Formats: sequence, structure tokens, C-alpha cells
Amino acid sequence: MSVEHGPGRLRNYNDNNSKSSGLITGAFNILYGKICASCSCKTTLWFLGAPMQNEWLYIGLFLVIGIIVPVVPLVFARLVAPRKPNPIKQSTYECGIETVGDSWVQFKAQYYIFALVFLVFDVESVFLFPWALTLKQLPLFVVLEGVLFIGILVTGLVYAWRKGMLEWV
Amino acid sequence: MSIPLSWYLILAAALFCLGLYGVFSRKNAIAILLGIELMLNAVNINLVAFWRYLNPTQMAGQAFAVIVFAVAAAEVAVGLALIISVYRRRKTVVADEIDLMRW
Amino acid sequence: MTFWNNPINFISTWLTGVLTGWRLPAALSTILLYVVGITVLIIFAMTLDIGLVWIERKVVARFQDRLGPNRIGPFGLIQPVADIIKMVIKEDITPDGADKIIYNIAPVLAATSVIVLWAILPLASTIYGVDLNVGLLYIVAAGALGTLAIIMAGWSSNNKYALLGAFRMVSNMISYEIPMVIILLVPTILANTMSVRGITQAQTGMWFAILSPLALLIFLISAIAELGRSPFDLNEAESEIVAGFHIEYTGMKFGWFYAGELLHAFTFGGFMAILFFGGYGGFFGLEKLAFFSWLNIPFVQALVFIAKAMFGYWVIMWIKYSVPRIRIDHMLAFNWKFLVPLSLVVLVNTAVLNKVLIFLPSWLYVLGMFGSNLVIGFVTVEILRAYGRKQRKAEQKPGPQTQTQEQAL
Amino acid sequence: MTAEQIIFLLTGALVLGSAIMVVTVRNLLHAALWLVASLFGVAVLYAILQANFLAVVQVVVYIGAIAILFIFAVMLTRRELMEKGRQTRPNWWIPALLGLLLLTGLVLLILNIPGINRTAAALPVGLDTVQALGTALVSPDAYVLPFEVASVLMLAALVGAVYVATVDKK
Repeated sequence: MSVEHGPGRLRNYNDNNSKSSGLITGAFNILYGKICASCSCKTTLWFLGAPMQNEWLYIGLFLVIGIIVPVVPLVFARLVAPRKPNPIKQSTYECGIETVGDSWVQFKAQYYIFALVFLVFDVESVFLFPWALTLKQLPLFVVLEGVLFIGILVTGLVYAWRKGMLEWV
Repeated sequence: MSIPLSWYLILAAALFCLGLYGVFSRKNAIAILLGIELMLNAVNINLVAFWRYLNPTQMAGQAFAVIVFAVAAAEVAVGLALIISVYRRRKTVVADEIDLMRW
Repeated sequence: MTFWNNPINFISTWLTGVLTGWRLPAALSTILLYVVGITVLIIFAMTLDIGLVWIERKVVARFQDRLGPNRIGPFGLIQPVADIIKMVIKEDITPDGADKIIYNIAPVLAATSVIVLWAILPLASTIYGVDLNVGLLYIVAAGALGTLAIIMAGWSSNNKYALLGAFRMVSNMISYEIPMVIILLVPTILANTMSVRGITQAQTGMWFAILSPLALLIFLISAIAELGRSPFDLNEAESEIVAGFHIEYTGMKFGWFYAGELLHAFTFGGFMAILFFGGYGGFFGLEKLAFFSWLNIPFVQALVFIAKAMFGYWVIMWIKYSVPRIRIDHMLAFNWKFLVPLSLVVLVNTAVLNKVLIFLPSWLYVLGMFGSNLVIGFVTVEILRAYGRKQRKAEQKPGPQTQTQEQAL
Repeated sequence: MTAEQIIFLLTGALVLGSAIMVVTVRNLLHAALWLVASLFGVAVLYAILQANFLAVVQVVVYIGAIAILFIFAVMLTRRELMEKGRQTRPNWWIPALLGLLLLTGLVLLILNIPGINRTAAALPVGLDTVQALGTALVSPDAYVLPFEVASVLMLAALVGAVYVATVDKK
């Protein structure tokens, strides 16, 4: 039983003050023993049975409430703020003069090149995270594997650099 | 985990078919790539579902999914670079009009 | 005493008791508990955000030798409340040709991408939302949502300046995400976990700022760039593109971009404290002494954490208000040619040394890590100096200097 | 029907609904944003499957990088697209029929596999999936070769993409 997530975090970590562990065990029993027994089916606590589920449920709820909180003032503003649109007020802003042309200005392809390099590096550096977690357990050659991985990554960077793709032309 | 494995497989199949439809029905080359992304994700859902349902201690499914991520990223990088390059030369992104090598 | 030791657990146990007393199913009562906890946490963050508006305005005023807000309330403390009221009752203008749905989603997404970061922020050893075992990548993922919000705002406004600002901001953010992700690997290696709480606990004896000061520096720089604050605030360069991606936003929608930026800066100050300064703990073993046992009280820990986060926030503000803006070509070159290689070197150094030195006594380990960082820093500075010398020599010779400013859009 | 199944169905509706928008909507930028929604739904699926690492990486890589690249590409080329009304080929019904046939076939196939309605057992206690994935990716008897080859693949993609996208200096 290793449910340790959420505001209702239910296990005492090995903190220095473990005097209260008796009470927490009691709370544990209440949550897992008695309630489960009282509703006579252990599966109703499906998300408590699996700790991962538990944390993602929390994050999902956080996301939902995190969307609701910014929406509330916007809705409130919609109710109280004046709404008197007119064409001049609604025209796109361009430093006081009339808007010239389409907002679709030509972009430098350079933005795109940087996004390309970024994509490759992002994917590769994200893959290094599982590697980083194994360093402590596994022997030294695992480190060297990672270094090889990074070396290949650097080759790409050097190529892009020598090719002049990192210059803002 | 009260969800049957078949649900995931059916969802992935539907996603794959939608991607397939997108690839074949769209004119725009970028939209075709969008369809391919959907198909790759359908494959990934299958891989992860099989990992979870068959043998979670064996990480094969997740490792494969990671490789598929890399393949997807590589495909997008090269594919979009090609499209942009073609667009610069021929001012079009419609796949049917890029037919210089057709005959 | 239990309340002071573990307030969240205490309250949740009590509330669960109350809810199940009402014959609610256990699952539902847990969800209700979550909702209550999340709402309290978010409201706390939002209240802090209001305070940050005041702090930001006061601090910038002091940097610029002004007084700052001082009319409404004592020391102008009520000023942010007045700001909010003003923003809410302002007319909300949607520009012609705007993509209405995307235009309205963007500010909400911008605020949400910051708020969700609080789900994993450990305020104290027993006060935190969730202990995710992929916490560090979660930070990056939330940043990805923020990037998306900016590009949506810029595109949907139907305005040249907004689009240009969004493009600049996004290329800036994505570029500096690379050194940030690479440098996040350093605490991961040192603590052998990706959970922010685990990283905090790994630093009870020694801050990672001492083990890897270079990583701290790179994290700070890339965090400032992620935030889009000066000197990396090209997205809203007033003199060139007026206000960047939020040019067309009025009233509370603009307010969310503004509030989101401030909260984001504070949250990154918090993450800096967690990753490198021990978060709520990190007293170098001081808390084990009987005399300092009060340091273990969760509310004291939370105060310590907030103080450390405020320090990080203050450093970010300090840099913002004293350094001029950098040109975009310089900025991207600085990232790709300097920060990325340097962060890779720091990463390899940490990975190898952590494996080799771990068998040594701990003082030698710390000394080795710190010393290697010093050596890397010294070598980097020397290389930069040699490069600068070469550059100056080349400039003295009359040569083809075609790097012009107007090419650097 | 448990709460988990309801969450799955909602997520599935999000994934498939957004995917339908991706393949049908006319404005390509909207299609890219719908793709983001669909991919986010897939990330939620990974979270339900307890693949924490993949769930977060899905957001980081797909939404934070691939979708951004798509949006950049759309913005670099879009001027042409606004004028040309229809985004689908005239014979769009053939792929639609093909997709439906394939879907029917696949569903029949899936439902006829014995034991396909199995549910998953809980993960072994103490199994850190991220660490296990890392071990699998670096162990010589597991997937170290694909791991390094993925790096080479990304290198090849970078070199190729940069070469192709280079502006010709005339």
C-alpha cells in the first residue's frame, strides 16, 4: 500500500518527526480497512488501489480547476464590462495609422530552421532522462553509452554550426 | 484497471483509419503529414496498451514507443523540410502538383 | 501536535471522516477532498500572484529610483486589487478578423500552463500536491503548453506585430528549452530521481548549487529566457513591435498574460530553490539538532521555501531591470553556440564524476564536483577570451564586415 | 461501468473527435491545433495506462515540438492555401470507404482474439516504470542498440533536414 499522493496524502514519509505514525496508521486503517469493508467492494477505490492512477487523477483535476479559475474572471468581466463595439475601435492596432496590408507578413525561414534543430535536440535530450535514472545502479559503461549518445547529438550540432545554419542571416 | 484491452485496440484502430483517411483524402502535403502523425500515435497506443496488459515488467512496449517517438520526430523534421523546400521553389504545397518525377 | 506535524493529512483525515459520515461513497469523498485541496492551493497561488504585482511594481520603482505605488492603502498595498477591478470593468475588444475561439482560449491556456506547475510544487515536507515520478519533465511539458498559448495568441489576433512577437517569443522559448532540459538532467543524476520532492530530500545535506554551480547558472539563464523577461524580452520589444503577442488583448484577458508571467517568474524562482537550494529543507543537517527542531514544522518549511523562491524571483527581477535587451541573432547564437555546448559538457562531467567520485568520502566528493565545475567555468571563460581577442584583431583589419543590423529582424 | 471506464470513454471521444477535425477541417492551422488536442488525449491515455514517462514525453515532444513545427510550416506556406477552397481531393469517398472497411475488418479481428477482453493486473509494487525503462534502454541484452540507433537516426534527420531546408545562396 504505497499511496502517497494528493492533498489527502496518506502515508507518513520517513520524516524526522515520526511520532505521529500511530495516528497515521490509524487514518490508514480508517481509509483502507473500514471504509472498504463498509462498502463491501474493494474495487470502488479503484484509483486508490493504483498509486499512479491516483496522481494522474489529481493532476487531471488540477488541470480542470486550473482552467476554471482563469475562466471565472473572464466570464465575470463579460457580465460587468461595457460592450460598445464600433469599427474603429475594433480595427487592428498599428501604431495609430490605418492598417496596411495583410497581417500575413513574410517570415524568415530561419525561424523554421531553428525549430528544426530544436525538435531534434528536444527529442534526444528527453530520451536522456531514463538513462540518467539508471546511472547509480548500473556500471560505468552505461555512462559511456550516454556519452556516446550525446556525442552523436553533438555531431549534429557541429554539422549545423559548420553549415552556417545557426547564423541569423 | 477495469478497462478491457480491446477498448484500447479499437480506439487505436479507429485513430489509424482516420489517419489513413486523412493521408489519402487531403491535397495539402502538410495535412498529409498530420494524418501520418495520427497513424503513428495509433501504433503507439497499441504498443503501450500491450505493455501494460501483457507483461508490465518487460519494458519492450515502452521502449518501442520511445523509438516510435524518435521516428515520428525524424519524419516530421525531414518531411516538413522537404515541403518547405518545395514550396520555396514551386510555390505550392499541393501534393498532386508536385509531379515532376511522375513520368 | 499532529496538526502542526502534518496539517494536510490531519485535515484530510478529518474531512474524510465528515464526508463518509454523510454516507458518501469513499471514492467520491476522495475526489471531493482533492477538489477542495486543489482549490485551496490554486487560490493561495492566485493570492500570492496579487501580492507579486505589488512586489514587482515596488521593486522596479526602487531600481529606477522611484517610489512606486503608494497611494491606495498603506505602502500602496491595495494597488493590485484596484488594478484587478480596473481590468475586470474595462471593455473587452476583439479585433476585426480575429480567430475568435483561439483568441479567447489563448489567455486561459497561458494562465493554466503556469497554474498546473503548482500541482508538483512541494511547499513543505508534508504540504504538496502530488509527488510525480516524472516531475522535472512535467515542468517542461507545462512550458510546452505555454509556448502553444503564445503562438495561438499571436496568430489569432490578426495583427502583424502580434504574429512577429509570437514568432520571436516562440523561437526564443524553444531554443532555450534545450539547455534547460539538458541541465534538468544534472539534478536528476545527482538525486537519482525525477520527482521534485525526491530532489528536495536529496539535498538535506548538501545543496546542488554547491555541487554544480554552473548548472545553476545555466538554469537561471534559460529560465529567464523561458519566461520571456528582459534581457530576453524580444517578444514585447516596445520600440520595435509595440507589445508583441498580446498587443490586441484588453482587460482581463491581458491581465491573465500579465499575471501568468509574474506567477511564472515566481514559480521558476521556486523551482530554482527546489533544484539547487534544497527547497523547503537543505539546512545542511542543522534541523537534526534538538535546538533547531522547529525547522521541521511544515509551516516553517513552507515559509523557508517561499523565502527562497522570493530570492529567486528577486534575482530574476534584478536581472530584468538592469540588463538591456539582446538582439535576436545574438540571443539565438548565445544559446546554440554557447549554452547548449556548455550544458552538454556540464552534463557529461556530472554523469562521469558522479559515478567515479561516489566511492570517495563525502567531503572529497563535494570538493571534486565543485572543483570540476570551477575548472569548466575557467576553461570556458578562457576560450571566450581567446575568441574575443581574435574577433577584435579581425575587426582592426579592414575586412568584409557585412553583418548589418537591419538583417537581424 | 466504473469511473475509470467513463474517463477512458471521454478521452477516447476527445481523441477521435479531434482526429476527425484534423482530417476534415479546412483551415490548416486549425487542423494543427486539433492535432494538439488529439495528441493531448493520447497523453491522457498513456497516463491511464500508467506509462508516466510516455505521457509527459507525449506532451513535451508532440505538443511542445512537433506541433510547433507544424504550425511554423503552416505559417510559412499559408498564403497559398487560403485561396484554394477545397482541401480534400474530389474522390475523397474512396479513402473514406477504405478506412471504414479497414476499421470494420480490424474491429472484427480484434474482437475474435481469445482473451482480448482481459483487464490489467495492478503494477508490481515498487516497480518504477521510468527507471525500468531506463534500464531496458541501456542494458546490452535489451534495447541499447535501438537507443543508439535512434540517436543516429535523429542525427541523419537533422543533417538531412538542415541540408534540404538550406536557402540556396545565389
